[in-house]
Amino acid sequence: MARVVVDVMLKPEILDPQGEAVLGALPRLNVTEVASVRIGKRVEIEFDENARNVEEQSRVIADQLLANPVIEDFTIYIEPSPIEAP
Amino acid sequence: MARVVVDVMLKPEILDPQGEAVLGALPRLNVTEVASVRIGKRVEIEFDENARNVEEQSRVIADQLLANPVIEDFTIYIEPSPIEAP
Amino acid sequence: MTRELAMTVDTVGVADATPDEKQPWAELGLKEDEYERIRKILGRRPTQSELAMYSIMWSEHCSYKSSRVHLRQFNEKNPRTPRLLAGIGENAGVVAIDEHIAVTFKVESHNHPSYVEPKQGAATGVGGIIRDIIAMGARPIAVMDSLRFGAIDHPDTARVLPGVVDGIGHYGNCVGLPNIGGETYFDPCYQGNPLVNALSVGVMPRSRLQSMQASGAGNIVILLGAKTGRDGIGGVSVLASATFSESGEGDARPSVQVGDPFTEKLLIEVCLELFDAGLVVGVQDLGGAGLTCALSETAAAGDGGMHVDLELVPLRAKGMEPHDILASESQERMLLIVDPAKAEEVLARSHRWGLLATAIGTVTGSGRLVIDFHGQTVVDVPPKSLADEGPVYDRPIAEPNDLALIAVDRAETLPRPSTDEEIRQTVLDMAASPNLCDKSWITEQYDSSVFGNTVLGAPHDAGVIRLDERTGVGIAISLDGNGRFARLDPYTGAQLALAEAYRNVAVTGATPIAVSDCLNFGSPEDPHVMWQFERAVTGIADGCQKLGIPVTGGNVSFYNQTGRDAIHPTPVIGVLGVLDDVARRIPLGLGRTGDTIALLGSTAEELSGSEWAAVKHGHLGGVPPKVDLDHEMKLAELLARLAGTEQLAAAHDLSEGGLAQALVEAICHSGLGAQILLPEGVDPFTYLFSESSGRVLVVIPRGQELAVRTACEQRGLPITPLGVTDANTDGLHLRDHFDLGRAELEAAWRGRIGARLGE
Amino acid sequence: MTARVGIVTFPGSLDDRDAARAVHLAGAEPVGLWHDDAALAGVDAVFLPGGFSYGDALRCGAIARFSQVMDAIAQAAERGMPVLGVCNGFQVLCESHLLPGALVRNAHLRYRNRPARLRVETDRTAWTRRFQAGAEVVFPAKHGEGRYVADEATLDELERSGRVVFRYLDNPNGSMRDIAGVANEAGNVVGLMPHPEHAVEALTGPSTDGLGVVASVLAHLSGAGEPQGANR
Ligand SMILES: Nc1ncnc2c1ncn2[C@@H]1O[C@H](COP(=O)(O)OP(=O)(O)O)[C@@H](O)[C@H]1O
Ligand SMILES: [Mg+2]
Repeated sequence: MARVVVDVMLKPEILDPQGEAVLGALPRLNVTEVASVRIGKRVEIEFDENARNVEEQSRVIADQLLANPVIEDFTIYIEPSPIEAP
Repeated sequence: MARVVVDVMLKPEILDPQGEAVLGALPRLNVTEVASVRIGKRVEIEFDENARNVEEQSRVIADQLLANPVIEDFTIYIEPSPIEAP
Repeated sequence: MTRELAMTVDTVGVADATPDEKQPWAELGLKEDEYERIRKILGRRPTQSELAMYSIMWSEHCSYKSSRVHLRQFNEKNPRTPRLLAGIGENAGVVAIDEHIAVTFKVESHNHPSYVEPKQGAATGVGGIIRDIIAMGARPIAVMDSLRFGAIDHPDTARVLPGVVDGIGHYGNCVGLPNIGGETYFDPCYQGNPLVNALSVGVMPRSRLQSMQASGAGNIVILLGAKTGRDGIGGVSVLASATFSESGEGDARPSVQVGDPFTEKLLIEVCLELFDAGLVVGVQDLGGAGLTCALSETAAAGDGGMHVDLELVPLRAKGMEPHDILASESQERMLLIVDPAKAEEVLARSHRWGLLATAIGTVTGSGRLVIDFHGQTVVDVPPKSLADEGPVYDRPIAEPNDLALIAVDRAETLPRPSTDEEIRQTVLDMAASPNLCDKSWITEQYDSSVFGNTVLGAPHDAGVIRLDERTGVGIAISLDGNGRFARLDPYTGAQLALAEAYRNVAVTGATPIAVSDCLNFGSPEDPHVMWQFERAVTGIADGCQKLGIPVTGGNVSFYNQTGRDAIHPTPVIGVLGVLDDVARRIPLGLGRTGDTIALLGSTAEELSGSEWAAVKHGHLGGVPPKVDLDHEMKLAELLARLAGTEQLAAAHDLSEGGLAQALVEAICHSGLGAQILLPEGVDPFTYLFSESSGRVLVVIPRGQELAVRTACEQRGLPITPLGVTDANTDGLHLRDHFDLGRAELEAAWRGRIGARLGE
Repeated sequence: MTARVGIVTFPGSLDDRDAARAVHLAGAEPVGLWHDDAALAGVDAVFLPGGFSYGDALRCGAIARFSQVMDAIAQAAERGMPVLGVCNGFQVLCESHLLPGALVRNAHLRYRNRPARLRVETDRTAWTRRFQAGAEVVFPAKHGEGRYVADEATLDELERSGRVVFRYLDNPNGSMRDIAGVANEAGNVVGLMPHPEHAVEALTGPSTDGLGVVASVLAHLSGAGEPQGANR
């Protein structure tokens, strides 16, 4: 069963108010040495056992659905299938 | 400058309505071999150059601010600092 | 790891063969005699699944075992009215509005889950009450919320309040229901036990009223909506720690329920479509206690039995055992009973909306509820023993020892502001206090206009919704409670809440017709709490009898206490009223410049339990204000009459904070100022801050003063002219005493909640 | 013959009835369209109402974009059919790339419901030609993700070509350049966050300004002359 992770982050030039809010709250936790916080999405996709073209399909999903190119960038990680147990 | 990534995902037993909705939409992209989609947060934290206790501080941030322990789990990745340029 | 089914499933056969197997009934919250009764009903030990079902259905939450003996009063004392089409015992009460339209409404608590996980707890509270409305055959058309938190400055309030508001807003907004009002209070007694009570109201053609009966042998049982997961397993009966499986596998903690308003929206549309097409014989929502409750209640309400194949239930989690499936509180599910000839169409229409629908069983003539799991019988019980024949306790009752002492500690003896400047400052301080300040930080997070029928929403005394665009007929609803008054005297306190909700509805010009209530109390095992409960229920029942409006349903929430500290007894009352034409509703505000401001009702020196005593002295003692329900009835009749003849430009109920606060709110809600001259001889402080019941601030259009005065005199209702509205007056001008400019007033009143929460 | 305005229902659409009421009150005939419809039932214009289509999973409007009816709408829009997207409908139009830019989380991170004062910036669109350019209107704005963003070049281009249709007078969400609504190049496709369909009756709305939006498209469809403020 192939597992794919797609990370979707706002483009650097787009304001991320959520990240800013977290950054602003850090001093209350006595954390003062942080320069920036950005918050995006992590999408975990599990393909069926026998799925084909996992990479290609992941690209389609990420490109057309998971990320909006106007505001977001994405990265795809395909986790290697675990080796079958003997 | 240390870069830390915190992934925050709903616990496996918790319903993820977003993931379900995305799963339901995949057939319209002609993607039919996906078993599950889960959507969480990816948080990128950049610490200051000389920040100390990055790991410990990241844990505090994740635990107290980024994740809701009642419904979410988190994982912390500390990206190795790049080797100083000569 | 896959497990051998036969090894783990506790079937009826296994139960027969192993009568002495030790069972965790105590951990599931059952008493020894209750467990023995189950054995007697079944003639053997229960299977694991049966034990789970009994423990859930016989829990306080589902069986009302501590409250039932008292709640009977509602039925005994309820006035007979042809309007009441369905009452206590149904998912929600239904009242006729005219010959075509009926309305159903109910208020329910989701207190504990909202403390554990504020956002999801509150969201699923809204989701649950909406499904009760659907189950009656109605389209939900609005929600309201009554909220109580600990002190606003307490750090945990900053966690709980924003989460709760986010949850209510998220769910209501996404499912497309306007939020038309509610209440928000802060009091340290709710610190570890915040109260989240949600109300929903729905409308239907009278002919669409649905029943929860699983009748007609051969009919199909269909589960509609979300997949079943491990949500809230065990939550209903023992919110604590008991685990059903002794294998020690998995997480024994009940997991939090997460709501999905999108699926709920589909449920609404699909159910209404199915009802309209006449495809449904019976329907029941799944809420607390999930399938266990829905199966046993529908089977018990029907005329036969039911057979269910549990493995057909679509699951979201792996490895769920039969008792898990039965106990799961996964949200957004409904159970339908359908004629087999129509089952295909039901499934097809559901799928058209993208909603899961699965036939999981049939109605039988066996008189038993039989549940199989992969062909093995895990449950075989008489359904009424689960749904209707749970234990009933007449718990000991004792008046709290401190009550006599508290009664003599009257707020009327507290030091008061005496100079004009001190009173002026008190007006400002009160306006800025958490319970009286502007709540728009909260209400702006709620959609109020979706559906396009909201005539009045927050901050009005009651929400008003148009039901029929052609005729203009509509309803008004208000939700009110006052824990402090109820702490001082639960009987009077409950009636004060009833009177306030009743008056709030009347203030819009509507005629009150029905009641729903949510009774929030401490532990029923504490005789003092039980005494409070009995007094409050009696107060409501007597009050409704007097007012001639029936209690149509409601909800009881016990165990709102931390250690030995219970919350104030907090009955929250919802009153529903009818307006023949919503265009005639009376709004909040000050009307037009030159209109007359007057006060209906009379003011006594009643400061005990008041907001002033709490804000300025942290004091709670004495006896609450008097209630006069005869007066309230006359007042309501008058207001409806004046609304019908358009003889009032605006009106506002006086409650917490008294006349001063009512003026502040009317001014802040209008562009005008108010020139006020207090009646001769009154003590300004008392007149401004007393919380005497039965009073309404009214604004009378120019030229109508005499007619209104005459109408009051005819009814023996006191009316006192107080002044005029004026475009050239800046804020409040209290002649001979002080001026309070609009800017200063608004600065005090607005923006407080966000500021206090650190935003 | 009265104009027929199609109103799309996606699973999760909420304001479809309200849009139908607005269309009706303004004198046109509302026609229900289903997300799965492959054709547009011969309507003259399309209204994409607000709501939470598909639960707003991922991003608002992201999934609705893939419905059959959106293919048909995109083709019709190409041929000049007037299309209006309100709130979620606006988000769907941006996600479908029928309008430029995107709508992201409000800068203050909360859902907020307030009447919004807007300036109608242009009468040169199918949905605003009955307004005076520069007129002020009040529509309820209620959303959690209504902050309009686009890159600077796009924003400049929108300004230059007069495609900023509505602008907030008190920006409620941090939208770039106070933009509340935009149009495509041809002016037949318009999207805005605030809700004209909730401003059509004095009894229930903050104004009745929303009627002008439907009146505009009726004027547009009947080919009734130039925009009212064309001589500005
Ligand atoms: N405080 C109350 N006042 C009147 N009726 C009540 C009250 N509490 C519960 N009821 C009625 O008892 C019945 C069972 O309540 P409940 O278990 O909350 O219903 P549900 O099964 O829909 O959750 C309902 O008809 C409800 O209206
Ligand atoms: Mg119910």
